[in-house]
Amino acid sequence: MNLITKDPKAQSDTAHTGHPTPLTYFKIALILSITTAIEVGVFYIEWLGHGIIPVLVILSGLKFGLVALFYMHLKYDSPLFSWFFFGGLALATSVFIAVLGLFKFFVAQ
Amino acid sequence: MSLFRHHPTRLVRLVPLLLVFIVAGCYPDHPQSTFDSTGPVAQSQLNLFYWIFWAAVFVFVTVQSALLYICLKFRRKPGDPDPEQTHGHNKLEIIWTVLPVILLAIVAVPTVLTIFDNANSPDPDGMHVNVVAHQWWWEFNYPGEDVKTSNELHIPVDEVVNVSLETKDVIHSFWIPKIAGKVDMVPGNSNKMWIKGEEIGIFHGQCAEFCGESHANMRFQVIVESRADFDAWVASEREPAVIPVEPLAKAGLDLFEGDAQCWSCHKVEGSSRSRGTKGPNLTHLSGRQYLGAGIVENSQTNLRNWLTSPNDLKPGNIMYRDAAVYNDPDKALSDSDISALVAYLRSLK
Amino acid sequence: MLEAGADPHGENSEHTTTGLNHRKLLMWAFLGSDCMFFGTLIGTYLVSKGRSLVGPYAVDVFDIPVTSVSTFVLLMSSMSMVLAYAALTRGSLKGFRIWIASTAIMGMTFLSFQVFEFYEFANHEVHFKCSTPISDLTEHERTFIDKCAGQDASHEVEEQHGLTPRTNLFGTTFFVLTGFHGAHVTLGVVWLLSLLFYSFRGGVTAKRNLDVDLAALYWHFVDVVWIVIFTVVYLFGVFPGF
Amino acid sequence: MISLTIPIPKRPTHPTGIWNWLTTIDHKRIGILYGVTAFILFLTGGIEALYMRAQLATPEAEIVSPEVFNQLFTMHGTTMIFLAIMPMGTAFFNYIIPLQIGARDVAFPRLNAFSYWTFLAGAIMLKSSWFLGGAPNAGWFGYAPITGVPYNPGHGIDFWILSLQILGIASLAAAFNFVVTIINMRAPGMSLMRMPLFTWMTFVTSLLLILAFPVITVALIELMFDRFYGANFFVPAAGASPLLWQHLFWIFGHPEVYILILPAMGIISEIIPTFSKKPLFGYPVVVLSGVVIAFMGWMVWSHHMFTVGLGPVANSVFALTTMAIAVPTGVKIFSWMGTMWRGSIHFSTAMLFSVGFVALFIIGGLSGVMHSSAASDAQQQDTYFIVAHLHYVLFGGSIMALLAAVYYWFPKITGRLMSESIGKINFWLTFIAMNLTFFPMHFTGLDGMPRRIYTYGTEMGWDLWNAVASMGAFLLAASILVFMHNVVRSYRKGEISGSDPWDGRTLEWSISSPPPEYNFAEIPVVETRDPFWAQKRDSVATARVGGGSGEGEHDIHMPQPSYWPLVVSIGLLIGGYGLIYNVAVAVVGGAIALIAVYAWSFEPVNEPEEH
Ligand code: HEA
Ligand code: HEA
Ligand code: HEC
Ligand code: CUA
Ligand SMILES: [Cu+2]
Repeated sequence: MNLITKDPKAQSDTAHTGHPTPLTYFKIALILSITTAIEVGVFYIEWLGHGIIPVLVILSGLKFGLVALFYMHLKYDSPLFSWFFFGGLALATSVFIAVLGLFKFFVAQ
Repeated sequence: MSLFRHHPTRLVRLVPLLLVFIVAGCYPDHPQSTFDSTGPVAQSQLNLFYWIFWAAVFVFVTVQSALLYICLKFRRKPGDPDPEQTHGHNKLEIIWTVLPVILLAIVAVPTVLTIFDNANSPDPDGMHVNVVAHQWWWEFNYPGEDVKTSNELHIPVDEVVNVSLETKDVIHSFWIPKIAGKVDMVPGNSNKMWIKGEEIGIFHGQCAEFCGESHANMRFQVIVESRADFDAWVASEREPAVIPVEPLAKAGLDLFEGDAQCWSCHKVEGSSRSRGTKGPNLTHLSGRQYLGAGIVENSQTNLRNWLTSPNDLKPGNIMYRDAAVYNDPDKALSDSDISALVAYLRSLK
Repeated sequence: MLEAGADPHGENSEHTTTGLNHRKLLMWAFLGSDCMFFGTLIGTYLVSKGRSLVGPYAVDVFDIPVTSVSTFVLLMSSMSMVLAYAALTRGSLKGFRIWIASTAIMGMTFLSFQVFEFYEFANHEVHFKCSTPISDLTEHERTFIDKCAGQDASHEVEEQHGLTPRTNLFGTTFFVLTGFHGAHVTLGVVWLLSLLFYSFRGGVTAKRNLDVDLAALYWHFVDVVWIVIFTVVYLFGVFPGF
Repeated sequence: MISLTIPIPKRPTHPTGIWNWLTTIDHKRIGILYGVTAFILFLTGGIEALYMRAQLATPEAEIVSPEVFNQLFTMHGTTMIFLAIMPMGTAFFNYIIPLQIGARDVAFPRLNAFSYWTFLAGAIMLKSSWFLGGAPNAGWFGYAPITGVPYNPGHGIDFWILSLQILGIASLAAAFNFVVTIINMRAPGMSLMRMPLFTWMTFVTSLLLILAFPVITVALIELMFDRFYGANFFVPAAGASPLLWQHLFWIFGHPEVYILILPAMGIISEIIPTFSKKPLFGYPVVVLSGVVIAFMGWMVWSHHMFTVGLGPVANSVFALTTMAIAVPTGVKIFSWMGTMWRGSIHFSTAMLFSVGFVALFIIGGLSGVMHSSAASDAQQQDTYFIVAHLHYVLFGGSIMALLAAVYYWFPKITGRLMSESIGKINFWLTFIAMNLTFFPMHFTGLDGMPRRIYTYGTEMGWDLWNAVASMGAFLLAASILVFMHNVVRSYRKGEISGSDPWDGRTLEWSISSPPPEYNFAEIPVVETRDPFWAQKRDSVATARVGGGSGEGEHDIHMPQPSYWPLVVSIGLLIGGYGLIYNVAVAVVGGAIALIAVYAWSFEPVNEPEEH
């Protein structure tokens, strides 16, 4: 519960210590580009078959996480923000996975 | 509160009154009462209901009497000091978390068992009926018996009937309160259920999902009969319609297959003309007890009323909406036309 | 969007219970909520997947290389956005302007790709030679096979058969999902450009970098949503048998 | 930049009168606006109900046509849920929350005003459908495909879709506002676990709202595309599954019913301790159970779909998750009883309504548990048994609690007490009439009476209990009239209440009634739960709450009124009608809204001061 209480480190605006530098941002961008390239590349590897699905899910999850943590600086910000965002995300994901399950989406026809 | 201030016991007298009320609510003799089941599905649902009902009564009586007791006991009297400021009681809180869990487990187990019991037909290879719902009538097809009929479901007693449920337009729900709880008919999604009637008689069915203007008037009859009667019915249903000889009825037939354009929506087996599917199959119309999906008795007058102004019997119905004889004044039926049509339809035994 | 924007003395950020800024909190709550929004749209898309009765289907219209490029552009716009914010925080207004302008431009590039793509889909053509073995044709192309009747093998079938939201369930769910994403991007571009113009009027300063921070959060969110859409809709979309 | 190039009208400055109400951003005034509007809409929903009850009082009655009947129950359900209970809840959030947490306003005062005006726009839009060719007629959950153009070519459904979208924007705006307000504007020392229960439940409700509304928004957008542009989302002929609508609706819909009940539970959790003179029993557990209810509310939606053919596994799972909700709810009920236990209970009208809430909600909850047993629900679903359940939880629950809240906070809002003697009549009449109306519906439901039927034959045997229910409904109308009488009478000449008529426990009672515009002359410092009580009883020596002396008043800067929220809402309203009748008008509406948003963005909360 202490997430919502006053935490001096969580001062929103400027002047964090350990804030990432533009270099970090470049590095992240590099990783993002490479991951996208891999995704598209993997896509053309035919022998992966259905194995492609988890690979793609993991890779795009990685990209998602990097943008959220670094570009949206959730990593450096108040955990409350992460709760809001990942809470919404987790709820959306689980509810709609359940819906898909109810529509027999995961059952091979 | 003042009524009971000096006589808390008076309240106790209300309890039997309440019970009378509750019991008064279950009228087994009413046509759609769920308290008078005549089939195993409805029976299992009723048993489950009673089980939960008594659990609920138990919770109701304990909790409400505790509440009442507290209200009467701890009323403020003038000059009372502040009560002790207690903040909670761990043990108590655990108890009243765990007790409901136990109680719920007691209802959950039979619930799950019944769900699974009712899901699968005990005799999947038995008889089949395909029910197709339309705004606001029912089509009953018996693939095994090669019978197609509407608005009246005949089933043999004590036999499992596998029902598949479909709809031609919006969502409807197939419900025979005394035989089985409802299952919906969803477009693009065929549902299954099974029923079994254990008592000979006529039972009411009802569309239970709101489906438009005449949802209230979307009913049907279920005729549970002995195997012999059922076979006889099947045999007669299989017969094509009789060609009338009586002149008025013959005139009716001509109209039916001619200017009145009834043929465009209605099917009459044996006729090369009347092959419509927009309306109910009329081959053996006069064999039915009710008219217009269980709305009125199938009598000469009612049939006449129906043809004169379908909208009065069944607001919004598709026949009234779409048939030329009703929406085009030039084509309207005269009284004598109607007499002829009635004569013809009455001949469709 | 810039509600309370302007609290000229930046008081809000100082007097809150948590020390967090009101507007930033609002933004994050909004993004959490928007997850449900896109979750519903993507859920709809997936539920409807494979239910279309007529083509064209995803395999017929998608052009993965093209979309990969636009995806890449959007990803890079996220980087330039974060650099714009970093520049402003450092006090470099010039850097801020350069980066935010390039973000907006990349956003617009992405949108042009999308417009192009929508146009292409809507004017999709079925195009194959009658000599092509049937097994090499897509399901949709096969519905045109009778055009080869009576023609010799070198005959080419060419039919205009576009995909619109009305064509089939795939069209409906695809266009509305990506369309709403596009609408988010459009709003974002407008927001970024407003900030850019505003900066020329002295409205954007290092002290008030929160205005930019909020726009940036929104922008990145739009980006991560696209990451999901790209994988789930595009890549999975053309993957056979999925 | 538009705003900088076009002349901006001067900021509104009217201290009183109609312009003040139109441009106010004071949370208390907005609360009053919300409350009064919602109550009027409640009356319209009630009148719709009375029409239905008149029609159903006797078999084969012909008071309204079937088509009108269908419009009546659709509008009744939609009105009561979206235009009555939700905004009445919002009214109290607005008025009370800042007072309870020791704040001078909400976090985004103009967003708050915007929320109200947008709500009003949505209400006008929905209600106007009665006069513009027919109200929506597909039930409050509007199952596809009966909402599709082929089955419903008129404009009714369009009104329903667009007004719900507009109302959704209003609700979301309010919910975001309260989330931020409650997290960020608590008085120093008011940690989460010192927050009053009503504040807590508002917080939880707002979170539910911001997560649930996007789902219905998307569903409505999809339906809108189907209807307006010939898309295929819910068109079975194109292969779509109409069940998707049901899932989306109930994914929203079930959390929605907790959005309706959690504020009520919050209200009860304020009133019962006050009138028992004891702190809430098991505070942490009551808070937790509220959170758990909200969380579990996401896992049960398919219990509205037990009969659509999801299969035994899904039905079992949803039956179990649904039953599980009885546990945290029970914890709340028992904790309220624990609060009263050994208390010194004063049965003021507010307390009577609260105890009435508990008693009736138990009945509604128990019938809910009966529904949750999927197999036996097959006999109940879409019958009057459901109608009974939903009115026990909604009327017996939400409305009773809201009435309690009016009696409880009226003195704070107006400075006058409501008449207790009329109040007692009001309560007993409501309580009896409510049971008379809705209890018989259990009977008719189990007796096989489907819901949403405009008529029934006398051979069905439902005459008696329908007649009783209808009598009850008119008696209920009488009780509402008594309530209205009491409000009006007390507002004019009720006894002056003073700031703390009930010996209250929370901060709102520490300031004068009605509170000054700035609420707290000095922001209180909170060191315990029930801070005001603690201060009065001196158990915490250092607690310094309240004041209201008005000293230093001149240093308090309250946000200033603004035109823009109103203008944005007007733009939305015009846009809504435009989408139905004429796209050009929609564009104009959109443009008005957009320009106003810009103007709003560049308008400072306070005009820069001239030092
Ligand atoms: C305020 C609104 C509200 C609330 C709080 C609830 C609460 C609950 N509801 Fe209700 N519900 C509605 C509003 C609400 N509902 C509406 C509007 C509909 C109809 C929608 C429509 O079709 O139009 C509906 C329909 C509905 C259905 C669908 C029926 C159908 O259509 O077939 C079901 C099925 O499971 C259900 C279940 C429950 C349950 C289990 C609870 C539980 O949360 C109740 C928990 C409470 C208690 C159980 C009482 C107190 C507890 C104790 C005293 C502890 C001990 C108890 C036990 C051990 C049992 N509800
Ligand atoms: C908060 C929710 C709420 C509330 C408070 C109510 C209140 C009432 N409801 Fe409602 N009801 C619903 C929510 C609610 N309902 C919902 C969600 C449905 C399902 C809809 C659907 O199927 O889609 C429903 C359905 C529903 C039905 C079933 C319709 C059907 O299935 O065919 C019925 C039937 O009796 C009914 C009756 C009543 C009655 C008599 C009241 C009474 O309590 C009303 C009491 C109020 C008044 C009587 C108003 C007082 C008015 C005056 C005093 C007049 C004063 C006049 C002037 C000053 C001009 N309701
Ligand atoms: C546009 C199509 C259409 C036309 C033309 C039409 N009907 Fe019908 N008819 C229907 C439909 C649909 C129903 C079912 C109405 C309902 O119950 O909602 C029906 C029902 C009936 C019934 C009652 C059937 C039953 O099972 O109870 C009779 C009898 C009937 N029609 C006779 C006629 C006659 C005679 C004509 C010609 C004058 C005619 N119909 C023309 C569509 C049509
Ligand atoms: Cu068919 Cu209701
Ligand atoms: Cu529910």
